[in-house]
Amino acid sequence: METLTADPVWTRAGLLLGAACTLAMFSFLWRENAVYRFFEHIFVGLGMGYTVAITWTNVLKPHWWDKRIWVGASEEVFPFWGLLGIVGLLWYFQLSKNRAWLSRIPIGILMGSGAGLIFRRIYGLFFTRDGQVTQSFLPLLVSVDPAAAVRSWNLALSVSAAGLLAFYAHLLLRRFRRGTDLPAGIEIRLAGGFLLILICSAPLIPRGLVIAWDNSLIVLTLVCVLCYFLFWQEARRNRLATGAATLGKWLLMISFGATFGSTVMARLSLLINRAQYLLEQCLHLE
Amino acid sequence: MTDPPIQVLLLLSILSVFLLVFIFLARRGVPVRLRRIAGLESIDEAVGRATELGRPVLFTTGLEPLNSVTTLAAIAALTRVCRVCAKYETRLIVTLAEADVYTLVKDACQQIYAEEGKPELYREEDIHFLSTMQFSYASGTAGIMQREQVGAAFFFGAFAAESLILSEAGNQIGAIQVAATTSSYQIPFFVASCDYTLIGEELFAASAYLTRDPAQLGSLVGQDLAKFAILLLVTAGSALATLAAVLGPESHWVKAVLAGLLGGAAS
Amino acid sequence: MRRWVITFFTFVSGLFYILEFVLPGQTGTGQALRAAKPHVGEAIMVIAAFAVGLGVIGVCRHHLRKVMLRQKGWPNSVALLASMFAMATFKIWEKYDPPEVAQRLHDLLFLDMYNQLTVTVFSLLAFYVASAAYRAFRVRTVEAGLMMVTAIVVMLGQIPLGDRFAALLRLPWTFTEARLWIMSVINMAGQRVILLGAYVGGLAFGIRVLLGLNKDTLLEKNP
Amino acid sequence: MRRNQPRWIYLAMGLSVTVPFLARISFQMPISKPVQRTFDQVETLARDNRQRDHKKLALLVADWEPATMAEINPQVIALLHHFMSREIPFAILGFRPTGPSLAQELAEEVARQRGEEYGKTWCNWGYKTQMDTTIQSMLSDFYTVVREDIKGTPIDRVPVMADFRGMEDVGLVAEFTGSSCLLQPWVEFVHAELRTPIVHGCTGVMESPVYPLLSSGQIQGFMGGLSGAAQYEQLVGKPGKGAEGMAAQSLAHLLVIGLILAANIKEGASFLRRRAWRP
Repeated sequence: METLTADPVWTRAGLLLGAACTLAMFSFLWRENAVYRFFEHIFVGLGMGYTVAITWTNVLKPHWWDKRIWVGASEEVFPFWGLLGIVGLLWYFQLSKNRAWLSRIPIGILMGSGAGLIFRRIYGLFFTRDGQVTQSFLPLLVSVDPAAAVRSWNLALSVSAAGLLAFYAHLLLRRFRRGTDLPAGIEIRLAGGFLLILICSAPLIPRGLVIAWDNSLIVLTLVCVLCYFLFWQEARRNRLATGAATLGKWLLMISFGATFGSTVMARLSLLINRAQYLLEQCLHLE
Repeated sequence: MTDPPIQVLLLLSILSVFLLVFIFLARRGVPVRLRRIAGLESIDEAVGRATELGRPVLFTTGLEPLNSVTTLAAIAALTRVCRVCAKYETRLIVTLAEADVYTLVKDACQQIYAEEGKPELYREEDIHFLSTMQFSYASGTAGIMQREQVGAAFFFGAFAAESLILSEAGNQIGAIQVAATTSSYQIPFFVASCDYTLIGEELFAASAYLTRDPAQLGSLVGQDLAKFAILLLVTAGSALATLAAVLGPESHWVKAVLAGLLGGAAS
Repeated sequence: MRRWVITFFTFVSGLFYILEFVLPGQTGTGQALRAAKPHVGEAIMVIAAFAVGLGVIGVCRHHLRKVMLRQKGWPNSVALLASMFAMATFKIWEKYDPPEVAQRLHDLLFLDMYNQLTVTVFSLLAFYVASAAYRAFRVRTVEAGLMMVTAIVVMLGQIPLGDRFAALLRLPWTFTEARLWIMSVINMAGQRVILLGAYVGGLAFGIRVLLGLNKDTLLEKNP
Repeated sequence: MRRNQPRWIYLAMGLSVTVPFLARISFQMPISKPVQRTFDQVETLARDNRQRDHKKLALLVADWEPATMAEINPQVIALLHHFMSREIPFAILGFRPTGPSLAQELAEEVARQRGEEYGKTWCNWGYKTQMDTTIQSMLSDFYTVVREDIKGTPIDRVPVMADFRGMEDVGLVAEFTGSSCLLQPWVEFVHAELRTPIVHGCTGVMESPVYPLLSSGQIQGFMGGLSGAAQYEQLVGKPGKGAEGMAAQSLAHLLVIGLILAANIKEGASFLRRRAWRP
């Protein structure tokens, strides 16, 4: 496979086809139409054909087919060649009505290996030296550079203030709609109490240390969001747990807001790429 | 390959024992009660609203085929919606993106209508297998929603980028919308545009609640305990870390405990 | 009986990896298991690869029927099948020193058609984001409100204009900083819990799989 | 007008991404910490390699598909420029069918500009299935899992692989993907076992789930979406598609924010008006 040199005829044909595909897909914005459907089918066909080819050339051929001549011939004996083929072909019993359960055997082998590996995966992700749980053992007090502390304090305070404002706006809105006054829930008292404790305990802290706002917020979020994802009724008996769960839901929403923002960037990037392609490569507006 | 420290093995086996014990307890018939899930209770409300307006209800199960856990959980929710619809005599439209899901859903719906004593209300032409192609499926569903002016829409299952197309269509016609998905990066879009959203694992909890499958219910409780154990671990760990910071460099014993917690990993 | 056979295979392949993890690897059985691991892994890789034909057969059945019966949209099915076989042929041929034309055609199909089609299909979403932003994203609850405010801060933090905007408003921080803070504190902790939930759920699912406690629709459909 | 309302919005969207290209506006991006750390990690590898007899490879894990090409390609191009300018040999591997071919395409493109060639600078290990078990096997015995390169040459005959013994000779894993959960096995198996530094490139959508891994130190840095690419291009000094797109990105972002605000203000105003008129 040599790298091909650019050839104007082929390049032009490629660009023309590419532009046609792009425009056909964009026509969907006007309404769903026949041209769009035609190109969509081609798209699915190409994707499937590609996957089949690459699976053969990169996996089945080198790891299975090429080995049939090796049986007993070299030290890298792979005696299960035939057996493996049989197990692999069991997949295709899915197409039969009465023997479909046989296709559960390869699925079972794959699922079983995944299930067995989950222990190692949990260890590797959560409990090694820099694991997720291990790294959540955060000190709530640290000695830090005062300037940085002030900065993070500013941010934490702005965000908490924004949260409180949002909550009161919500109360006001509900009052408008329902005509009733709702008392502040336990969750707001919990959040306020937590902030108050942190602020009031400031003078009690030994010299040279400050509250690690970020760490405190991280631990608070971890605990509250975990409480939200508890489903057993017994775990919700406690009012504190219920409050923590509601607060957890709010914190989770902030996290989803972040996802929302970055998703917008992702979607726009794709469109920008199309604009680049059409304007620069196809129309040469450069 | 290095060996994992004994503390981690111990912790993992404790977590597994939690799960095993509760799965078997639940299979033995020990009752398990789950907390209130707001989105689940809204099913009756949403179908009721559609009935009042005299408009049909739409349900869709997402992109994944039958072997995905998420789709199975969605089908469990569909059985509930179907039952409520049969009770209220409201028309139910289902759109699907996988052929194997289609056969299962068709049989299930027919059976539920029969069980509720209204087999004549079941209409096979209201269960659509649209396309396995993401955008055809999405635009097909959105088209049906607009043509039929559905009063309530349920999006349960695994969704990808088409979440927005679906929920925007529902918004346009003023349908009450309930979504449930485990695709965490689609949740924000559902939250922004639907009336109720079941977040992540809530879908599995809902499915366990609706199917009353003891293995699922038991493992939910086991998972709760496992998560709670980890919560305690994190709290203890950060309390120790704080203590170490307060005591300063002389706090050898705190550091030793912290290090011992996960087999030298946490130093 | 069938259930037992399937559970047996599942359990054995799971047990291999569990024992390999738990047993000390320097001696005895642990050492043997570790030595066998690459071969087991290779076998599993091959088994997984065999599934690739299923999708093809499904698609062929569905679309061939459409073409035979001249159902609505059958020319699309012809296009799908043709493009599938063309792509597969040229991709496999690529490995065996094909003539230049074949390679050019491969590039045409893969680079100029497949890639462009995929990117464009997904770029349609940008338009939907914009129209949904106007038509669907209403702040109805405090949760949605929190989400929207965060989203706007994050969005302003990822464009170069955002920081100029912050300077204009004389905010004590830039939006880039605010974005990084939200991302690495609250978002980080929230995502950590989601990760934790997913893995604990995975553990529970894994245990149910190994013991054969999951409901299996396929088995129940064909008893 | 109301029926065509989405089409007006589509038009505004289309204009907001095309106009900046025609007007040729460009911006400097502030470099964010995760991107800076990615850059520093590559520099560290280059420095360490200079002191070693056997150079360690960088492993480019190509798990992206054409759907996310728009965001990932600029990141990979910038990173490849960085690898080649620091003479870091690298290998490509993927667990998504199209990934290795897309990466190969980009590598050939960058190599052409820099006068490098396949085999001497990099090697493509190709596509593999079953990610988790395969990575496990690679850790035990690399040559069982990778037998030949993408062109069918036995792997030990590719010059760049001459000194390669196994995964311990990988000095950096650079994972690029558009789907979630493809990064985690590298952390759980490779980083946990060999402490290999990992850097990551992902689409904007997948950015927020990466932060837990970054803050725990399980990955050393990452670049997210087009803005990450633009920043890396700036660091490497090779402005490309990423930097070019940032002006359009800004305008389109403002449009989306404006639409959200407008909708909510409109809603709020009509809500208040309805209330005011009600007796």
